[in-house]
Amino acid sequence: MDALLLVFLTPLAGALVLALIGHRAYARDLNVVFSLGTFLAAAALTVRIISDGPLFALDKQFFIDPLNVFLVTLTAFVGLSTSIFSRPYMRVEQDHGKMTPLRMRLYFSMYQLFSFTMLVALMTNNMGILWVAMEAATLTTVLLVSIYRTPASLEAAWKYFILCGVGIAQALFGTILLYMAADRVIGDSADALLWTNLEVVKMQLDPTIMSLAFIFLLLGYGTKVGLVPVHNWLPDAHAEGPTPISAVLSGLLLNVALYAVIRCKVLTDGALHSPFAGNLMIGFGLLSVVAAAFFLSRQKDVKRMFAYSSIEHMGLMTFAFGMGGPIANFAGLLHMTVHSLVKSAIFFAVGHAAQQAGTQIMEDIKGLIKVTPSVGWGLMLGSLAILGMPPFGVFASEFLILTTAMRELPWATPFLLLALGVAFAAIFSRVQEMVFGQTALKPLAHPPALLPVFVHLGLALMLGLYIPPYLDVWYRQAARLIGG
Amino acid sequence: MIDWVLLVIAAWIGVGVLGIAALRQFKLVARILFPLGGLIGLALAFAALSALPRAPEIAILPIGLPQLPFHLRLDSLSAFFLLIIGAAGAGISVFAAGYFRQGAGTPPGLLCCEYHLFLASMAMVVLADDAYAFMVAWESMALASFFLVTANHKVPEIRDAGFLYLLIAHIGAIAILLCFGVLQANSGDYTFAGMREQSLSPFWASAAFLLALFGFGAKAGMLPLHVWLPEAHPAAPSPVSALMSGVMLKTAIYGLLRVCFDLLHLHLWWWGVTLLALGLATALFGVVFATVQTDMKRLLAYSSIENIGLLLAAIGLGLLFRSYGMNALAALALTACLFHVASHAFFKSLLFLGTGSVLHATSERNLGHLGGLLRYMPWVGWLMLVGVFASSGLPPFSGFVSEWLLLQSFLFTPGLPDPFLNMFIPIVAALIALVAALAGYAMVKFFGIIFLGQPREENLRHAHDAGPWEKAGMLWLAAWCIALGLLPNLMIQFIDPVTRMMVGEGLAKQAAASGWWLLAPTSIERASYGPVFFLLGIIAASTLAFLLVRLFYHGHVRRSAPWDCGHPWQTPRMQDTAEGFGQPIRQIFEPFLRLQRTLPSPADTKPFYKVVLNDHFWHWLYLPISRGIEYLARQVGRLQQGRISIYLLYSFITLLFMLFLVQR
Amino acid sequence: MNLSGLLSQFLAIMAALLLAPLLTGWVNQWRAWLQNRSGPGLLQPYRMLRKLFIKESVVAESASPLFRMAPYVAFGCMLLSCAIIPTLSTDLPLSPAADAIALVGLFAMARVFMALAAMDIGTAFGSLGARREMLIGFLAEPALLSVLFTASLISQSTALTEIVENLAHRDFVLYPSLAFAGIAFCLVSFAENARVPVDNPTTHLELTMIHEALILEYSGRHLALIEWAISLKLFAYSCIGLALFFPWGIAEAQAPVALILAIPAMLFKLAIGGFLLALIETLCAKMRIFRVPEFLATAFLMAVIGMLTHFLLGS
Amino acid sequence: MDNLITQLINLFAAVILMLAFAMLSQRRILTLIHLFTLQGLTVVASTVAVAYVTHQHHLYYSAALTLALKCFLIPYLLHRLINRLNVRWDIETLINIPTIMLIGIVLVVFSFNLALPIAKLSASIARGTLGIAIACFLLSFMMMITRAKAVPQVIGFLSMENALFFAATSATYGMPMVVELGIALDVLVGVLILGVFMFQIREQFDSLDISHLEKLKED
Repeated sequence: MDALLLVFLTPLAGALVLALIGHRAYARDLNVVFSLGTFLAAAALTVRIISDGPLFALDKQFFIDPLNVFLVTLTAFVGLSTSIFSRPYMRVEQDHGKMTPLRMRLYFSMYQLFSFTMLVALMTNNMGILWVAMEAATLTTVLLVSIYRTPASLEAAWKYFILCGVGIAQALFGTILLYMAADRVIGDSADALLWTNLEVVKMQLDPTIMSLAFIFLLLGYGTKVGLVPVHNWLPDAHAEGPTPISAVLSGLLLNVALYAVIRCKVLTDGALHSPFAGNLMIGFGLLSVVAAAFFLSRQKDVKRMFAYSSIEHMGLMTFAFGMGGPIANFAGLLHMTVHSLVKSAIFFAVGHAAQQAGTQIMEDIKGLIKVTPSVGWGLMLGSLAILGMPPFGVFASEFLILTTAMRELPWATPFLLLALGVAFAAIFSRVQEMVFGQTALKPLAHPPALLPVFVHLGLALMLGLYIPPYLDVWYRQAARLIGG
Repeated sequence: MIDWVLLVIAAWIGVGVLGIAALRQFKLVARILFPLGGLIGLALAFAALSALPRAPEIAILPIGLPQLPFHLRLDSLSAFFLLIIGAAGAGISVFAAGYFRQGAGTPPGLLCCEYHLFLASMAMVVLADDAYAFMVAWESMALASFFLVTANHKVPEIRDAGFLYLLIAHIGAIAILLCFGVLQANSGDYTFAGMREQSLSPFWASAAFLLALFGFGAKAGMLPLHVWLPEAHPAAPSPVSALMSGVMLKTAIYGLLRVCFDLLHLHLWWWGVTLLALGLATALFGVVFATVQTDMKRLLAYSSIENIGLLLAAIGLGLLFRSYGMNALAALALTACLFHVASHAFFKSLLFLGTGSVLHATSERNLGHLGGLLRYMPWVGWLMLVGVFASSGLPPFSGFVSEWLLLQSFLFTPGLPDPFLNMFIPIVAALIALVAALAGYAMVKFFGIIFLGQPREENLRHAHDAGPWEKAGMLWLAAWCIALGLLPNLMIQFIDPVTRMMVGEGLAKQAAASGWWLLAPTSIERASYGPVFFLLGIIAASTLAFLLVRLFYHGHVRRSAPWDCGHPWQTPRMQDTAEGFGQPIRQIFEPFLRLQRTLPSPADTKPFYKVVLNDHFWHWLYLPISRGIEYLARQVGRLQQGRISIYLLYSFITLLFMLFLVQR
Repeated sequence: MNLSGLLSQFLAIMAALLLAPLLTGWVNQWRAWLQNRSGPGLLQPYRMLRKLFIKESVVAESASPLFRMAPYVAFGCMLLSCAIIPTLSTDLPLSPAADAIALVGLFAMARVFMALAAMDIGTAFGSLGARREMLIGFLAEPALLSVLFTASLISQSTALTEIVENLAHRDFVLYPSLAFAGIAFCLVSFAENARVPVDNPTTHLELTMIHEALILEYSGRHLALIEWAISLKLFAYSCIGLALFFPWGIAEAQAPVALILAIPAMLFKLAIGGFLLALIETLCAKMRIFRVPEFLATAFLMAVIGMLTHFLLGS
Repeated sequence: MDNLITQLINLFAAVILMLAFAMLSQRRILTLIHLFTLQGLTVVASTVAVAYVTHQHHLYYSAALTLALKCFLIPYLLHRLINRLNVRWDIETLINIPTIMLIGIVLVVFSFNLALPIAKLSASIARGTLGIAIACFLLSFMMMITRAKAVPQVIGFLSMENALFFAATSATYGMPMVVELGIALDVLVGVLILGVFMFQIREQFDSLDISHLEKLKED
């Protein structure tokens, strides 16, 4: 329990401290220290879960179960590595005069606050607090997206705010309806929104209300997941914000939003006894995968391109969870993990590459492998991993998803085949040109932080060949929990 | 035995890792690591050889997915392909020891790593006994070879070639994956053992077959999916081209055999016909394009397409026989296929290595700038001649045996119960004969233009012969070409357990019945071929003629200038060019090719003539697809048109739509 | 293998070696007579060979060993092919070493060697000849194979001796498929032996010559061997034709009397065949080189139709 | 007495819906803010009425919170904002107002239809008003879509929040207190951030016309 509290109190404390002294030179290191603290707390928590099993805290308002334990660790871990990446990245940005001391303070404190909101969203047992934390996560990142105050970043932030605000408002409506349904079964108490309670009585929840509630929740949280056609904020926000923020948005926030959708789906499935929720998710997932693939093939901006790739992968996960069943759910969870590892690694590499080139336009980034081979290889391997090349873990999950789909939903496979092919062509043709060939780029003034890139890729590689037993147990238990 | 094989694979990976450790130590990498890799390949070949007749062995590695660790199985089919990988790989590695040069570009250690990972992943592909392990090995193979292809990534064409290669390989891999999805039949059991247990309905079995055909066909270079091959193979360094063409393409054949004859129990006759037709089209297409090429490596690449076509046709015939329960004949067709797999592996590797030596000696790939090299590079030239003969299907070399077996199996089709097929198949046999003859044309052009005649450029006179490593590698492969051609029965003994595993019949018994020297797959009355006697006959007749002429007349020879037809200003450039040599074929098969010609007008003072040959498929299939995707992407792109009101409207409409759905 | 087998094998080889130039002489003689010329005499090919053997060989400076090897290999191939074709008897110990398909391979081997040798010198004519020779080859080869396939489909075997025994022993049946095959075979033989509608063996006109361009650089004993090989080829083709379409009179195993009777039978058939060849050559005009593919495609088509009729009309 | 108050709640609901329509058709920014304040007040009043009838004490707290936030703080902030930014001019809608109204009526019918089966299941005495809450939500959504300036869009967003709050009251008796607090905090922070944003946008583009914010797109 102490570890659980520490997990989100550390970033909260970090946010307060860094809000005051974030402009100092050592703030960069302090940021890493706080993230490390969070990660260590999460690791300690994980160790306890491994030995003791699920636990609750603060009057059952917070809990850890197989579905969120690995996400908590993952979030803390990616938060840590992104903070390590931020050090050289933000230093270069400061050198270029893009970051004033005030902005540095804002950046570091918001970064910690963002970790805090995500961890709360993941660990809370209360669907209401989940909503509050999701909204707070939007609010903390929206100022980070516009931190450069360029017209484009303002526009992106505005769209991010309004679209996600409206989305999240729909999710609130859904939560209200959920509460209404729970109210009739559990009674009007503060515990009626506790997920563990709801899960127990999910069979008795009223199907009419729950189907309505799920629509609002899916559309609401789905906006944050980046499902087509409510994805429009995503590429803009990813492309215009600082790269560390793109990394955590893609790697973590989308996961958390999808996590919220899954929690809601479990309840809806229990109430409805029909594949209604799954079918909706299949539809959205498939639409996202296909549309994102076509979006991908017209990109010029590297971060925008990988943002669309995130949409594609979130769509794939949604599709997997929509299909349900032990294998597809397992695959979806695995995909969540490896996608956030790989995608953040790619954004790290892209961040350094874009700083070297002084632009995010892909045509002007060339021959990375010549100037800084490590960045080049990082980008190349990361892209191959995200495109589903084995032995990286993304392939493992895509393997399971596609083979299951072939028998469960054979009509969907041609679309998936088309989309994966188009996405491959789109991404790889550009990455190859960026990594290979002649170059006019210059090395960076500060050594790039490549440890996170290769640690992430190494982990993704490991997950493709070996999944640790306890992780496997969690995945399987969570898959059973999600059912379908 | 499987432990030994795994040890060998691990050793390859180890050599690769050592390569990374010795990233820029050229001498170490070239003189020690590559020969070591060759030695390991040899060990693999021996291990595979001893595993061939044994019962299948199974191993489970502790890596993979939690419920699905890597299952490996060493049975006859995989042992046969391991033999090819090991034996051909050994020769190519030894050649590579002398081939890679120090200089800019990819560090030698990295190349070494990619190269050995490529070898190891190919071995893993044929060992894999579950879908996941197979796919991991399969894609690793594609990836390793992609990096090898793009070793010289500063050239935009090479990058394009690499991209096209990996794209098609990846799409094919997804199709294979889906095929496994069908085969596991929702049981959640991805092991091949589990798939063998399933009994699929004809619909699903056909779906699996078609997906496998698409997936493996993409890798093999089957007709509409062949476009990457003539781009990627020439782009790669020569040992890599040799590995890709000689060995990697065979893994696709392996996959097709594995799926069709091991994992699927149902065989429908139209599968065989489909394969036969596609194979034939591929072969014909490949050989016609090979004859009109002007780049030596492209010519060989197209020739690989042709050979793959023949292999596919053989598999198709085998399937056809199998679907009618004629297992002995299916075994004959499959023996032809497997024999050709071996023979193509060796002669095509040999030829690609030879082009590598030529490339090193002359820095020239264009046939129009080569010529007369037999005098300056006798080793390479004569060894290549062996490959050329094998490739043209001339007796008594290895290529002829497979062709002979294939034609024999075609001649048995009258036994088929379907009259329509009975009529269809002789035409196929005739066309196969046409393909074989055209292959001879292409190979004469290939060898004649490079090695014979006068050097077309002055600097060719300074070309040097290959180094000792290169010679050794080529010698090894050439020895295989000759040995396979002369002792086909020996090879058939090895193939026997494989066909026995696939269709329950084998040729070894009959083949052995008439003596080691005589190849008689069914009975000696029906057909027989004795390559040793054949060779002895030719040699005896030629030598006798030689000796007798010496004895009775004289052996005096006078050297003089060639006859110049009374036109004393002959230059080497007056020789027939590569274009000229291909011209008759170009004329006959004009509809096959997409010709773009620029002709000079009679009044031109500086006449200029240019012909560009293109692939119809590129214009009729790939460009429309790419345009279609571009169009769709443009349309989809309109969704994201910048206006926040519109975005809100999407959300609004989606909400209303879903509410409307739920209200009903 | 036994003594009579060895004897008939030896006889077959000797007959081919000795009679092949005679056949050439016979055809040339008839050609002359049919064209109202007085011929050079039946023995002219032998005299020619002797003269060439005695003469000095001139080899181009740029020639490689391949160039000097080629005549021997071509000669060896042709001799071997004559040894496995049942000319006199079907009891040939060498015959299992090569069946019909291998026979075609043997011809291809000789052709490829000659083509490569022609390209070796590096003159314009050499490679021109090689190209044309290969052009004819790639169409003639499958056509010849298809002809042989038709025969082997009827007799259920690709072994030449089996085919001949089978065809000779059947009751007299008219095979429509063999008729097509026969036409195809004739067309192929003209092309392969460089006879008139395709090529003119006596021409040295640069623009039209095919075969002569190939051997333009050869002289002396090399040329003699090549000429002999050409005669052997004509002989071999004639014998294949006779064996396939008129298989009567060829001796079988353990039949020494028949073997002796087979010689006159063969001589008789060859004489008629040679006359017909000369007649056709006289009646036809040589076609343009660009027409040759069409001519050979017709042959190929005929052979394929032959096979099809075998299935259509049954056997 | 309860009956009377139930009728009163229904009356408030009708007023909220009317105000939503009024906001949808309003062209002037200042009036828009006034209407928004009025809507907030009505929501507060109806919450108090429900609290009074059902003796749900926490509803009083949330009513007070809403009053402070939606009727005083936010309108005050908005007023300051438009004074500072000097954006008092009339606003143009993207579609003409009669069309909007027609679509609005269709939406209301649709929401009533939608709410009918659910409302029956509600335990709240204000359950009849759930349809109105949904309608208000959709109308505010419409308003956000049809306005081309930043401030009205924000007001639409906030009025959506009002509708949600009203829905919470009418479906159940409000959300659990801790959630209410969290929501209120988020709304507050959101408005503050929006305020910051508008200054930044104004600074960058010299205008609050969001048609400037259409540069990021696929071309």
